[in-house]
Amino acid sequence: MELGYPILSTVIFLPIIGGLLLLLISRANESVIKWGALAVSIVTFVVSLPLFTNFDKTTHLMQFTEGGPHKWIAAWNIHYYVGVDGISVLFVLLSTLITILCILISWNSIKDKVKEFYIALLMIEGSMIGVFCSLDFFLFYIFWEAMLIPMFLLIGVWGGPRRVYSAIKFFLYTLVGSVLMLVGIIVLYKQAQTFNILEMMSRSYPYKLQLMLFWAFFAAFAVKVPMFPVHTWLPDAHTEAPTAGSVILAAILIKMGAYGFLRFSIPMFPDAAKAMMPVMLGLSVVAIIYGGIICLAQTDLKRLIAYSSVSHMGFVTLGIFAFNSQGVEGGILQMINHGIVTGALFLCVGVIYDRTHSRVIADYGGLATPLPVYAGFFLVFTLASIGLPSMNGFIGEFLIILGGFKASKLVGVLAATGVIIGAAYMLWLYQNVFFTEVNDKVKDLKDMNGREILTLLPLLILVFWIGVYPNSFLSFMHVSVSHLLEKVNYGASADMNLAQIFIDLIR
Amino acid sequence: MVPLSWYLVLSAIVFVLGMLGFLMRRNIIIMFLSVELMLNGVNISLVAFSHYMQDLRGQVLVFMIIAVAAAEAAIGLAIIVALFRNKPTVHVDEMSELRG
Amino acid sequence: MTLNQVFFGYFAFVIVLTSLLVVTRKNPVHSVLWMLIMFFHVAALYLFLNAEFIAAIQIIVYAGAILVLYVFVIFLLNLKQEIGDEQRVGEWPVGLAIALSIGLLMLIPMAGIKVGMMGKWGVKAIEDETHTVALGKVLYTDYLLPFELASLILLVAIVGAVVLSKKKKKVEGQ
Amino acid sequence: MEYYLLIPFLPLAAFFINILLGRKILKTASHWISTLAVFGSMVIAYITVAGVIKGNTINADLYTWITSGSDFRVSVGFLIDQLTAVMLVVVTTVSFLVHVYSIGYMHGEDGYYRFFAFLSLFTFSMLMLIMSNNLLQLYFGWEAVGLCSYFLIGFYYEKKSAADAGKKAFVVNRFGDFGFGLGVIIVFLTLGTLHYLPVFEGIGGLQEKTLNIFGAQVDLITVIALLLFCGAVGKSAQVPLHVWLPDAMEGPTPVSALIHAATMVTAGVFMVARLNPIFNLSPFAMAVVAIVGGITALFAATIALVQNDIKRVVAYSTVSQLGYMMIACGVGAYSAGIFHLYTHAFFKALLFLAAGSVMHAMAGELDMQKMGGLRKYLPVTYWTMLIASFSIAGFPPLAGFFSKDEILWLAFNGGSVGKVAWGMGAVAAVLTAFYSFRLIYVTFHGKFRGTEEQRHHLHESPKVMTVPLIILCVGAIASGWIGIPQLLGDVVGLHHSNWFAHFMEPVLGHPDVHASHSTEWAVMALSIAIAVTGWLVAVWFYLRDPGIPRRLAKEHPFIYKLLWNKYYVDELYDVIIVRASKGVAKHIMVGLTDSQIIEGIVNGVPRAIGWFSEQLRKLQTGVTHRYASIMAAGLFLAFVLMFIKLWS
Amino acid sequence: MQYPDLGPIMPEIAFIAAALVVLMLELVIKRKEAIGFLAIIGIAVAMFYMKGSFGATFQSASNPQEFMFVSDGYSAFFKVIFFVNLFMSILISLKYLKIEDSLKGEYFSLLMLSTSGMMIMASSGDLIVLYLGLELMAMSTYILAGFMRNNTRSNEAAIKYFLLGAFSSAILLYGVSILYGLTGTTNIYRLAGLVAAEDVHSSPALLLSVVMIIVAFGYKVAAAPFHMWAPDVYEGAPTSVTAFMSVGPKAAGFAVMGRVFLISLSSYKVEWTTILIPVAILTMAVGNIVAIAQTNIKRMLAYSSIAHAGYAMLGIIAGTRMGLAAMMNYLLVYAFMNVGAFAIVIMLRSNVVKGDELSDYQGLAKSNPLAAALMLVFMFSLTGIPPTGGFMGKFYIFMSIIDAGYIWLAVVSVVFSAISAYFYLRIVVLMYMKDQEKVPELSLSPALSLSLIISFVMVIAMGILPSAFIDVARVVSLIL
Repeated sequence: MELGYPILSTVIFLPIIGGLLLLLISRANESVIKWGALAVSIVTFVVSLPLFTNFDKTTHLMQFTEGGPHKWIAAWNIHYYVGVDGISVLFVLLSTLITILCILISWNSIKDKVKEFYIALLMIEGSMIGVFCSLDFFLFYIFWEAMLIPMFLLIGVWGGPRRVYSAIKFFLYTLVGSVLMLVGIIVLYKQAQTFNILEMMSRSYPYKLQLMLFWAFFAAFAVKVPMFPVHTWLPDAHTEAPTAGSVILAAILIKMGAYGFLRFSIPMFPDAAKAMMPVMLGLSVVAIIYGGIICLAQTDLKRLIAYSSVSHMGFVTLGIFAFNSQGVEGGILQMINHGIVTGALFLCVGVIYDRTHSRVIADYGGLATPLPVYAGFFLVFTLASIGLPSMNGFIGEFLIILGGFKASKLVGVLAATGVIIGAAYMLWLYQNVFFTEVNDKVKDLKDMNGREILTLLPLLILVFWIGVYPNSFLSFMHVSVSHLLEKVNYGASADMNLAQIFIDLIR
Repeated sequence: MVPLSWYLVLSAIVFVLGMLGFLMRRNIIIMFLSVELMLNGVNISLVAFSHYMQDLRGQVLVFMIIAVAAAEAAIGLAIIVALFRNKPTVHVDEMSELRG
Repeated sequence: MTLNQVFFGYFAFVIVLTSLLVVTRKNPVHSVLWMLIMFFHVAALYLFLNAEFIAAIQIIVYAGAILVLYVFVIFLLNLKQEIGDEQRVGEWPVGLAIALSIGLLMLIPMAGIKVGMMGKWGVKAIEDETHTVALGKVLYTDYLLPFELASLILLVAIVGAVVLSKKKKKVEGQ
Repeated sequence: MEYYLLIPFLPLAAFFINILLGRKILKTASHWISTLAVFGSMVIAYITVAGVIKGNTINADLYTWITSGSDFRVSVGFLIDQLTAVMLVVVTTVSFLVHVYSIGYMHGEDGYYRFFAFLSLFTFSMLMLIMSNNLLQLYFGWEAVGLCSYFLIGFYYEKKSAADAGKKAFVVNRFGDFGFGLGVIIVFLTLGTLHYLPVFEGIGGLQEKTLNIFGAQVDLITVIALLLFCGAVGKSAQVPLHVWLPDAMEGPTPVSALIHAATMVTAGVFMVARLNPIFNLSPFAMAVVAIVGGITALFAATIALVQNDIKRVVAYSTVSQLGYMMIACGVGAYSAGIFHLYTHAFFKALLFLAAGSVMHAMAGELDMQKMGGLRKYLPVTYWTMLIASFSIAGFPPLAGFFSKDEILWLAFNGGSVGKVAWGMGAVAAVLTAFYSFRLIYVTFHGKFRGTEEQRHHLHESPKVMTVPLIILCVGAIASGWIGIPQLLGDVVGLHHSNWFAHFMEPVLGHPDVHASHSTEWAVMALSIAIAVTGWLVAVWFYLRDPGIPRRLAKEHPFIYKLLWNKYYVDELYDVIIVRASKGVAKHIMVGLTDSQIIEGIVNGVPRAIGWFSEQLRKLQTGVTHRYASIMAAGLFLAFVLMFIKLWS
Repeated sequence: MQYPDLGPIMPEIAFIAAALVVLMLELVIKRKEAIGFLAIIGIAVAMFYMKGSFGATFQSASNPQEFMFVSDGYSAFFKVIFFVNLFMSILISLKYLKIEDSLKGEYFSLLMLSTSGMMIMASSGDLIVLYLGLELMAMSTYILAGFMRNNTRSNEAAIKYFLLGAFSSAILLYGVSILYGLTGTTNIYRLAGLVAAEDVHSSPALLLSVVMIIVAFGYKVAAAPFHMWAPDVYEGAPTSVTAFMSVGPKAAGFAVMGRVFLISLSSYKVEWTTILIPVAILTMAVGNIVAIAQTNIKRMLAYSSIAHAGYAMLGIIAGTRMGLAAMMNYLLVYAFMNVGAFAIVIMLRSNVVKGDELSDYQGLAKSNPLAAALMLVFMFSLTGIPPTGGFMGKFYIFMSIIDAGYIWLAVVSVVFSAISAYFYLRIVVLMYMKDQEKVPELSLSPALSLSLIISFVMVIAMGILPSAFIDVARVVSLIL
């Protein structure tokens, strides 16, 4: 555990400081800026690797903690306190990895305001990691909101034709949600007299308060996830954002909602969460099916993938609110999976968008002939998205459906239909883009170059790594998740004699 | 002996008449005069209170109000003069360039 | 009804009447003159209330200084033409209604006020020292700060009047 | 060193080599890698099978695949027992032959490397499927073969119909897998494990347990069995999920032979057989299996009667034969089902490859009506195909006869459900013989009906294609001899009458037969009679009086149209699933809920605020009186509010 | 006769003396920028004396209870806000007034006199002093609003401000007179005990008085529905004066509100919250909603300042020490971010461009990325997005209001806060996401840059290390 440097602070602030240093570089030196940003992101990634190797998987306690007793704002009892456990550690790693890929994919596609772009990207990275590491609720909220600014700019400045509308929509949507959470945080603070997440978790709150706070937090988290009726910012934001923006949105940002449920809503308001389980499961199922079917009517490449995110995130929330270890672990793993796969799909779309500047599915067709390598990559990610065994999507979805079924038979069955729909729209997409006759517009396109292959390769490896040997990731979660479930008063006993309980349920 | 309430009712009436003038008249000068009326209403009540409470504080305040009223009149009339140079009207509803 | 009350009735009547005239006359000069009459009656009321000094400055400052200023300005602006115009704003009934309702609401509480604690400046005490001295004592001891502040306000008024009403400077440097 | 691991992983290695190096480096030499790899795994498989025959079954875990929570643990592991051994033989052998055949057939195609890569991947997946020792790995193989099938059907992806067919195959299979997956989940939730042996041990304890589905109490094992069977319905193209298989013929013919005849489509049968301890405990599920099998057999056979596309006829015949296998499983005669699977692999692969040879000669032509008289141009093809047809029609002593006869016999014995299934099977058998020979006669006899150019082009296929045909032909003749019924005695000298059933008994058991020998003789005779009848009718219709079919079609246009259009099942699905869901997506979700309702609120609130803003703005007229009045009104309202508060 | 101790009031004396010196020197000094510099020295001198003036009251010899002037931490905090406001306003004025051709020495002395009025308000211990301080501040501001006397818009702003200001003072005085009549005193601290007395407390006249006082203060802080003057005056007044007005008088208004409501009328809290809560909600609503429809940035910022008054008022409604501290902290942040925003507005005013239309901001990020970035920070700070000071300010306010039990009020105000993002974002959108039509020429000056640097640094510092500011606010809010 002794690393010789404060790893989490380094990972959080290195990109931020790096971004600020970029400010000093003259606007004219575009290549210096790019290489600088890349270097910063790579160093951050390397620095974050000990999180993977040195993580102690046998404890649910927070690890690599920093700054526990050090007060940041003494008056409000706020600390600078960071740490990770089995639930959050993987997201930190995912964030550091994805940022590198985002920088690589933007290398040639961003031509305007280059400096600002990379600064924004690094700022987002820092705040994203901050969100996952914060053990102080206030700190968490700061990072949570601070991320909005660069993201807003990323969509609005470098996005597609309707970027302004989408950026504002994204911003307001998420802001409305998170301000309600802010009120919730303060009410919670009034109860607990601390912002320390661990201490907040160790208390119990009256049921009515729990219920109220659950919904306050729900507003923030559900918008971010996004859950069913508040999902409409997502297609717009994903579609209009530049590739790097879409990737970050899909891979990391929308995970924060689900992460929030796991980190706050469930352990702090276990009774309310349990009471609201049917609602949450219901919304998740609706998201799965609705998000899936609506994909069938999309004509825009990115929009389709965006809606598919709604569906996949439905799986995530389903797993989380199933309140059993399969569901929750599946949910967490599925968050990682979705980050990898959807991130990769957006990267793929970025590759082709750089060449054609079109997102309309009908503008493509037969791409597999001129771009076989690209087709191969896209295919793998498509299949991973469908949830084919041996790829990562399967592990997550299977565990979630298993967990969901355990929680409620109907929910499990309905969620499983999502798998069918997923195959239908993704294959439809793949067919229309890569198969059938070669469209004249794409006849002369060049296949992926080395940089692009390098961008996608890590994700490809991860797809199979998780698919074939998921234990190297699942093992991070076991202890933390079972601890979480014990808190919900459901996990421990239920897991031990599961078959019996199921039979009891069956009667 | 005149009861205090008589003075107070009188002051209220004068105050309200001043307000009435302020809300109804479009001539700036008359609006100023209406404010002076309102201030006189206040003064009447203050002096009356002062008298009935055997305390001079109210009269000190009246003294100050009169001084301020003088200053106010000076500034207000200066503003009117400045305005009139640019736009020869004293009708306040014609000054609605700034709106929305 | 005592004599005091009769006198009060007269003054009150005139004050209200002239106030009404002030806010209703078309010609601002007439308004100012009605106001002058009103000020005299108010000053007389102050005399009833044992406030001779206040009564004096009511006449000296209000009637003598402020109103004269008004008259100056009115003549300066030369408002002949304006007198023929409509004198009330279009929404005057609204203003009327609001003002009257406020007035109605004010009357009952105002009439019912019971005064607070008694001070030491009873009629006797004032008569002993004369009102001017009494007020002067208070002003220069307890109320020294407000007194000084009032002077500052007058200074601001002077500066303001100069700044605002100075004639347009000849454009410099051309 | 567990040498058996090489069986699946050699083809996998071949896949990786081909997909990475094939396009740029190996190019036309790609087949070497794949073929050698498959040959290697075939050899090792034979060695392993020899071991199994000696009684050395294997059940070992490779590594723990998924763990979750304290209870969920699934390994990647291998179970090689008698059932697996049979499948190993079938899969590796047919796969190897198809690889070899493909060298000739696919010569010069674009994506040559790709074809072999996916063929290897398929072999790997199929081997993983059959060698798995748990349900989840089975599911992995299950999906992976589906995936390879998707790729290979869509091999000519620039053709829209091929791409569509691949997608259809995948999605339709997903419907089946939906049930299968749920079945797996319930198995885990009730038994706490997914490994076969503990599951089979534990399943007995679930008898009498029921599951509450929307208030109805349903027998738990029946639910599990039926859900698992859903998977089999999809994969083995049983009614009503059979629609993908005929379309799958868009793929190259070797693929049809390997995947859509010999191996992958039989995975459903394999699965039911593999899970027989579960099915055995649920008579209802068994009955469903038998009836679905019977319906499928009959249904597909009727459609095959009128099709003109040579590969589609064979494809429907495959569906029909798969129905037979299901009948067998449904009546508890698993070993008979597997036996038929095994013999079917040979003659059906042969039929496809031969059809491929015909296509090869006809430059890709598929319509039988444009062929005719090919006998003299393609002698090897003709003869091998003819033998295969006799085999499928059930002429003794060919392989098909033994396996089919056993199924019919055991079905006949299988109680009332079995009787019904037998009836359907028997009718289907007549039809089978009929359409098989119809195919032969229309294609190879009579006059050539194609274009002059095609006639010019006609030639027998190269050795690399004909040799596999011949080898398979040997199989089609002789493979049945290891399962000759007890009734006939130990004809071949395997020290055991019906050696095959005996061999499979440890895994699959055997149904009790109570009927007398004379009944069995009668049924067997009937089977032969049926086959002969079908053949004779075909001879009459297509050699003697070729006008009959057209007349029949004219006289019964309704039936003809119904059959020609495959009972309109595709159209039905198109309307109730494809169009409906797209319509819902387009008109309700995109058009209404998302854009009108949710976005209506999302954009409506700001718009309302904006409107409100404009209105409030108008209040700000710039006239001072207005401002003063509002202030005074505020004052007044505050008074009122205060008084109300005070006196309330 | 005893000579009163001038210690507590020394900062005011020093500052007013400086103002008078500035007024005199204006006659001799030709370079008017130097006068601005002198004014800044005046601030420094007053700050120097402030150190010694803590914790004392200025009172007469005759009656120790009748003190007029309180120099406590509370007032000192507000004085710092006023000084910040004045200092920044002077910095941003210099270049601007030159462009507008209105750079006169009186300008600075009026700013200083107005500020001294605010200081007196913040320190007043007696309603009479309060009134005079208020008038001193107001009169100077009336003049400043009409300072560009050749400009009809400036005239109009001045006349509207003046008329309504006089109207509201009359109402205030009426309220004060009733309070005086009911209790017999005008001392803020003594009132507290007297108001609590049963017969005063239940008197309907007290209601009348409180309502009138609320209206008058509401006018000063531009709370709805007494805010109507603000947009017009802010738009018409010289931009530098607008910056000054939007912070100083507002802060002064809150300072006296804090003192009067939480000390004199603390026993009457239930009643005045009945009025203040709707007023606060209405203020936030009007400010945030009407701002959306604006096309003039000064006007938009005017509505924004109305909205911010609503938030600050929540601190008063909370009625606790925490609420007060939150309000003070908020006003300090607001001073920096608002003046910062106005500094950018002023920067855009050049000889050719008026610079106060929203469309002038189009494409600013391209032509002047630094200015755009600063404006971005100020806009996000005004919206209340971390890690800016604006967030910390709002957070503290919400915390205090929730602590006082008004959760629903907090919800309402956060929703309005989210709405406010819409119009602040519009500026950002224009700067960053629209193509530019013309390249705005910026009028930079060292003073302006300095003010921008200070406001930027402070906005960020108060967002990242708010502890110091909060602690001070907490300590000085001890008046309760």
